[in-house]
Amino acid sequence: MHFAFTDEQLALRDATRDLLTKECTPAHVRDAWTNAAGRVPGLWEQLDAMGVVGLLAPEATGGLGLDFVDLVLVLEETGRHAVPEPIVETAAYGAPLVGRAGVTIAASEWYVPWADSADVIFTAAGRFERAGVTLVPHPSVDGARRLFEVQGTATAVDGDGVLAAYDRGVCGIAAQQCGLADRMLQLTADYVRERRQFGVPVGSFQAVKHHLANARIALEFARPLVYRAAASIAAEHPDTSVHVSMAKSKADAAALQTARVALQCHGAIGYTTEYDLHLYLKRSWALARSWGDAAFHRGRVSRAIL
Amino acid sequence: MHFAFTDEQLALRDATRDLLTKECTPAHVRDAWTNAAGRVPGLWEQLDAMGVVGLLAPEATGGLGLDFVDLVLVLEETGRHAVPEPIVETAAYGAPLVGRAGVTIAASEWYVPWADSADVIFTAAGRFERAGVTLVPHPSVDGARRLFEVQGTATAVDGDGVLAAYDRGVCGIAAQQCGLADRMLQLTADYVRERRQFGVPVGSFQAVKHHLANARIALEFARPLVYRAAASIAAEHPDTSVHVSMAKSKADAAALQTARVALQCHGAIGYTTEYDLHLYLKRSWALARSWGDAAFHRGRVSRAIL
Amino acid sequence: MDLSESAAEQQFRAECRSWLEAHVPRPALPSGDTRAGFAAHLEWERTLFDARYAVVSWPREYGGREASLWEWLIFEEEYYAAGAPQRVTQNGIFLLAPTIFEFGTQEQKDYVLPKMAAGEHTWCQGWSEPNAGSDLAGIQSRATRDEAGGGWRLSGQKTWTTRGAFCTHLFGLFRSDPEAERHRGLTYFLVALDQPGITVRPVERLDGDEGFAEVFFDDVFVPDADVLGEPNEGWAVAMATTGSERGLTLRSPGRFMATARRLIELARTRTDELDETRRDRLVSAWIDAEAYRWQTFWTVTRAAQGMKSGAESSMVKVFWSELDIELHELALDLLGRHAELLDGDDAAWMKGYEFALAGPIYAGTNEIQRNVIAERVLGLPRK
Amino acid sequence: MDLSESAAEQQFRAECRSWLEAHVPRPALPSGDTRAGFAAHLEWERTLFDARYAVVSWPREYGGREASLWEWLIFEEEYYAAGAPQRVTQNGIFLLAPTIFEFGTQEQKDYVLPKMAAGEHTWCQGWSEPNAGSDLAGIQSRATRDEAGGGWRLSGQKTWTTRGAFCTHLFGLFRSDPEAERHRGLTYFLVALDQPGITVRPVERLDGDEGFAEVFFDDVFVPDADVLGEPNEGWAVAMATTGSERGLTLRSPGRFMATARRLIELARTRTDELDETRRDRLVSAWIDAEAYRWQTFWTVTRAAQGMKSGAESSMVKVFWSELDIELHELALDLLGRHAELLDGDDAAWMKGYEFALAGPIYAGTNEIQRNVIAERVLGLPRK
Repeated sequence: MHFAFTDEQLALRDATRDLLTKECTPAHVRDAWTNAAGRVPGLWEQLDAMGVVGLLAPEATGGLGLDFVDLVLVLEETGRHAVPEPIVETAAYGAPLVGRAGVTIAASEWYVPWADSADVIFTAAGRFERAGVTLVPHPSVDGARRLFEVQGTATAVDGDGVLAAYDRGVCGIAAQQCGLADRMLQLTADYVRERRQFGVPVGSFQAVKHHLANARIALEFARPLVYRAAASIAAEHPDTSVHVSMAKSKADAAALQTARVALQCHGAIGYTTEYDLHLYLKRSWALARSWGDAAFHRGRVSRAIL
Repeated sequence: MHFAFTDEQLALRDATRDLLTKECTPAHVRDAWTNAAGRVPGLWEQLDAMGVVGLLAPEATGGLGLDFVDLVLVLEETGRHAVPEPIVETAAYGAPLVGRAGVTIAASEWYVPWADSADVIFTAAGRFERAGVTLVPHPSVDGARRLFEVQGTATAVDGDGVLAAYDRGVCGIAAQQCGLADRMLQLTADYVRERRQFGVPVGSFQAVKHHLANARIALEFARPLVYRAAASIAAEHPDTSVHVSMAKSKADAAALQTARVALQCHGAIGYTTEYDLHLYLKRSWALARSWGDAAFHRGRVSRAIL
Repeated sequence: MDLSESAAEQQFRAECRSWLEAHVPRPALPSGDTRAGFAAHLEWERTLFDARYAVVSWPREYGGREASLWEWLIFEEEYYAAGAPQRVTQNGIFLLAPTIFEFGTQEQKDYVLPKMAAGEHTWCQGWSEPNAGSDLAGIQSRATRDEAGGGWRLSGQKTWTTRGAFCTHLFGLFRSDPEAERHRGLTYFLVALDQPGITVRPVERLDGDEGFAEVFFDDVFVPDADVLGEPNEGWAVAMATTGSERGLTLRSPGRFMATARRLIELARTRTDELDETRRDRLVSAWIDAEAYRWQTFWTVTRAAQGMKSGAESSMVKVFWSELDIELHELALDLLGRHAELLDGDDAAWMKGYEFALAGPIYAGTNEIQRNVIAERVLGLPRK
Repeated sequence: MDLSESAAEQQFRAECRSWLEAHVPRPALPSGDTRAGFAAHLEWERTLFDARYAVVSWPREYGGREASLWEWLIFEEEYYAAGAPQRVTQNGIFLLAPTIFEFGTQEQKDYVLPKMAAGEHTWCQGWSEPNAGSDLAGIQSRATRDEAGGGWRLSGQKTWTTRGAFCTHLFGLFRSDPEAERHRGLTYFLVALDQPGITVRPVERLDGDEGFAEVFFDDVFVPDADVLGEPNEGWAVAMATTGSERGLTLRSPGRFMATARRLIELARTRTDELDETRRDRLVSAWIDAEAYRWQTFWTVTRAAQGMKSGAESSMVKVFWSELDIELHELALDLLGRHAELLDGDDAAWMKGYEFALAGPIYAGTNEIQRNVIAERVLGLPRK
């Protein structure tokens, strides 16, 4: 039993974090709210060049042929930086499904984010080639998630493959939720250390301390479930779906709780779009109800244990 | 629309409170844990002499012929003082059912408190005369609630009468939960004002303040539902059962939340039986799961609104 | 105790209902927190005013009907049940007006109230500053005496001013005696925003509307006639207002009963998402809305008997703000993958959720309210 | 990352399981927090010791098997899965022993540890005092120097001493330098309770057991040999212990996994009470127990890599104490009207609930823990 990441895995996480800290700043994310593509120009190519986009794809196809444990920390970083790219859809869900690197993939049960910039699209209906579909746009509360309904003829996809892909996608979203929760906590802790009211830092009030401590606890106990689910995916554990659902339900809860207290501890400034917090808040709201919400995933666990 | 009690109703409450403050002290309740009858010697007679036991019974039978609005504040006081007597069972549930005063009544779906000192016993099976039954005792976590299973032959009781009686009983328990919550809050507020740690009163810590403030809020919004349910009973409102169920579910929640924070804010001393808090804690635990718990009563409301 | 409505009250309810059915704009107006929506809302306010429904509880000479607290609650229930628009005039009507009635001169009443009721003058609140949020007494904006002009000169910055970009007037506190201790030395001013020296910068809110504004004052003259209450007594005057903001007047039960009813309708259309757990949450939220309604009736009866309510208003504020969030959160859970959409009818729930999230923050954070409850209701030590 | 058990670990698990199946007393022993139950438990402790299961992670010379942290966790999982009795020796083994290993002299190790492992000496904790609960540094019990005797004389009162009425020895802090600032001037003593000057008064706990005691010291002599660590350095020594009390060693995941499994069994027998809402709570509680287990594995891996864990132990303590309450509260809700009964097999749930309620209070209240998390993990300012 050894429940930790290798130095290589940590190094890849750090490299991803360094890249995103420079190339996916809040300013970049804001730009994606308004620019034509709804993405960060050039970022996808850089992530691809690092190999993270095709991390799970076979080496023969230009991928790295690594496993989900290698990927999960990378996806957590994409959450931390609210990356407005189909990285979970491509790197976690799709690449192994299409069996090769170099394909940009969008996927969702119904409303598909970034479908307009994907080569291949997966929905509940099946697989679509971008060329052959009509996309009906829908605005999301998260301006950096352009949603589309996909109209066209789908080709069926092998069921087992899709279930495994779905579990990878769910685990990827759970990892992003952990990254988002961590970012919102950091942002808030930094703010309440500086912000003064009644002559003292707001962060010195016990109520603020306890709000943030509770959110931090939620994250502390969500993360290991996400890493464990990642290991189950990599090891093709028979209970992978259950482990993934535990991870998503706790990661969603941690992210939503953190979003709530982060806003509360900021006060009015967190309630303006000029401040960065809302970029992460809205992403966590959207992800919590994508790929099955916590109630849906507790239902999957329920059927396994009761 | 006038949602307040009359001076007479408040005077009766105050008289009851004065009596119980003298004759049903924590020492009296402790005695009921261990004495033969499991009750407070003489207290029943004094309550009866005040008229509260037969308050709803027809005047012709020695009752006061008053209505449930006159009774509800009295029952709240019996909760505040953790009165170990079948007052809800007799005054609220039974007296109108048997149609006269002067009868001591015990009642419960299954485990019947104080059945050994009742003249008439009601259970899910129907009505029993004390003379004709065998009582199988069961210890309760609340030592001042002696429970009994009733064995014998029951006579059926008119269904509508029983439903109305049940609603009166539930509302009476809800009123007692409000009294218990208030008592636990008071006890705790008094303690944290005096108890000092780190050189200051424990009650000056924001975490303690917020625990108790939340409990106080729960009580603030439970009480009006109890009084409203009492009015519906008195007016034979067609939705009485729904109003009563709303009252029980909120009163239970307020009492359980208060019990939890009262113990937490006391710390270890509240965890000893030498200190009085446990007398009220345990009563609130027991009542929360008597006469239908909050989930059961939300179910009754659910069927009415959904 | 009599929980039935009098014949007169029933008739008033019937009148309100039929008038609202006939006049509530369909389709719903755009958000009143945008420039276009604000204008549309002012038309509606005018319609209300002409029918004497703008300020039912006010004296007739100011456009009201001298309605009782009960009638006001009935109007509110019917107003929100009818799905009528938010009141863009509410900060004037519910926050400033009570203070004017209590502290205003006859001239101020005669000038301010009718125009406010008619929506001719729209009032925004000038409390918060960059360094005075929860800590209202931290106000730094200055009012310096101008003897020659017979008034004061205001300088400084107000922030988080709701609808400040669209309103014509602002009421707020300025520090008129820099020497005095925090709560002292503040004066309550009524200020027209269309004057030299005032700059208003719209600020976008979480929901994307420009519902906030920063208001900058650079040596703005205000005559003595526009001081509300005594100079340097502004704190006491303002507290009356924040009291009503937290308490009864700002959030009548009708709002939450209406939201709860809409939520039940939504639940009926979302049976796939309506598992037992959510059904139970829905029932709990409904019961809470009922509890809020009956606690209000309880308080109103006491008020009608002339009893003053104090720190209870803090309990009320915490309760409705959390109820409002739970109602909307539950709606989003029922909407599931549709929750994040900003198009379609259901998008109102996300916007409502974003609005609800402000509840525990403004009008004194819920953390401050809980301190007040512990100290004033339960008697716990401040330090 | 490899989440599978090694062959050796699997074999150790199998050994533990079969031995426990063969030896765990049936029916369950009476509560170890009563005099009679305590005696019965000591027999069981002796059985464990003879089979080298009393202190698996200790060195062989003290009765252990030098088990790894992983093996210890495996033993704990099997121990609680088998429904084996609570460990009445746990405060010695889990709270004092780690401190002895870290700070004890060779003589202290050789004398204290084997007798502790064998249950021959039973140790209770002497931290709290009437005026030193959460505020441990408020300790007032005094230790005055006795040069002639070559030791110290203890006077004062300790309280909330778990099983103090049945134990043979006490470890605790006394103020040896009244001049020194709060956290300084404390000394850590090991005291035999069968001496003149010591009075032990049993105190009844919420659940009716005499599980607490007050211990009075009147000029009790303790030789220098029974000082743990340096005189006046007791605070640092004690903190090591409270760390382990909060953290890993006191509450292994096996306990909560076992409770969660029993809860699922209960739920299967209480289908009338098992509505969807409770099913959902049950699933959440199960997931939390799993989360606790995997967070522990995460921490243990770091420990095995030689990383020290600090304030994380505060997060662990808050989490397990709230999980324990939720597990038992849910059981009581499933038991419904049977929940209050103190007879029958299900009565264990109420007793367990009462015990669980102590979790957020002892070993540093959860309020204190949250302060620690905010300050040490999130870096918020103390004042």
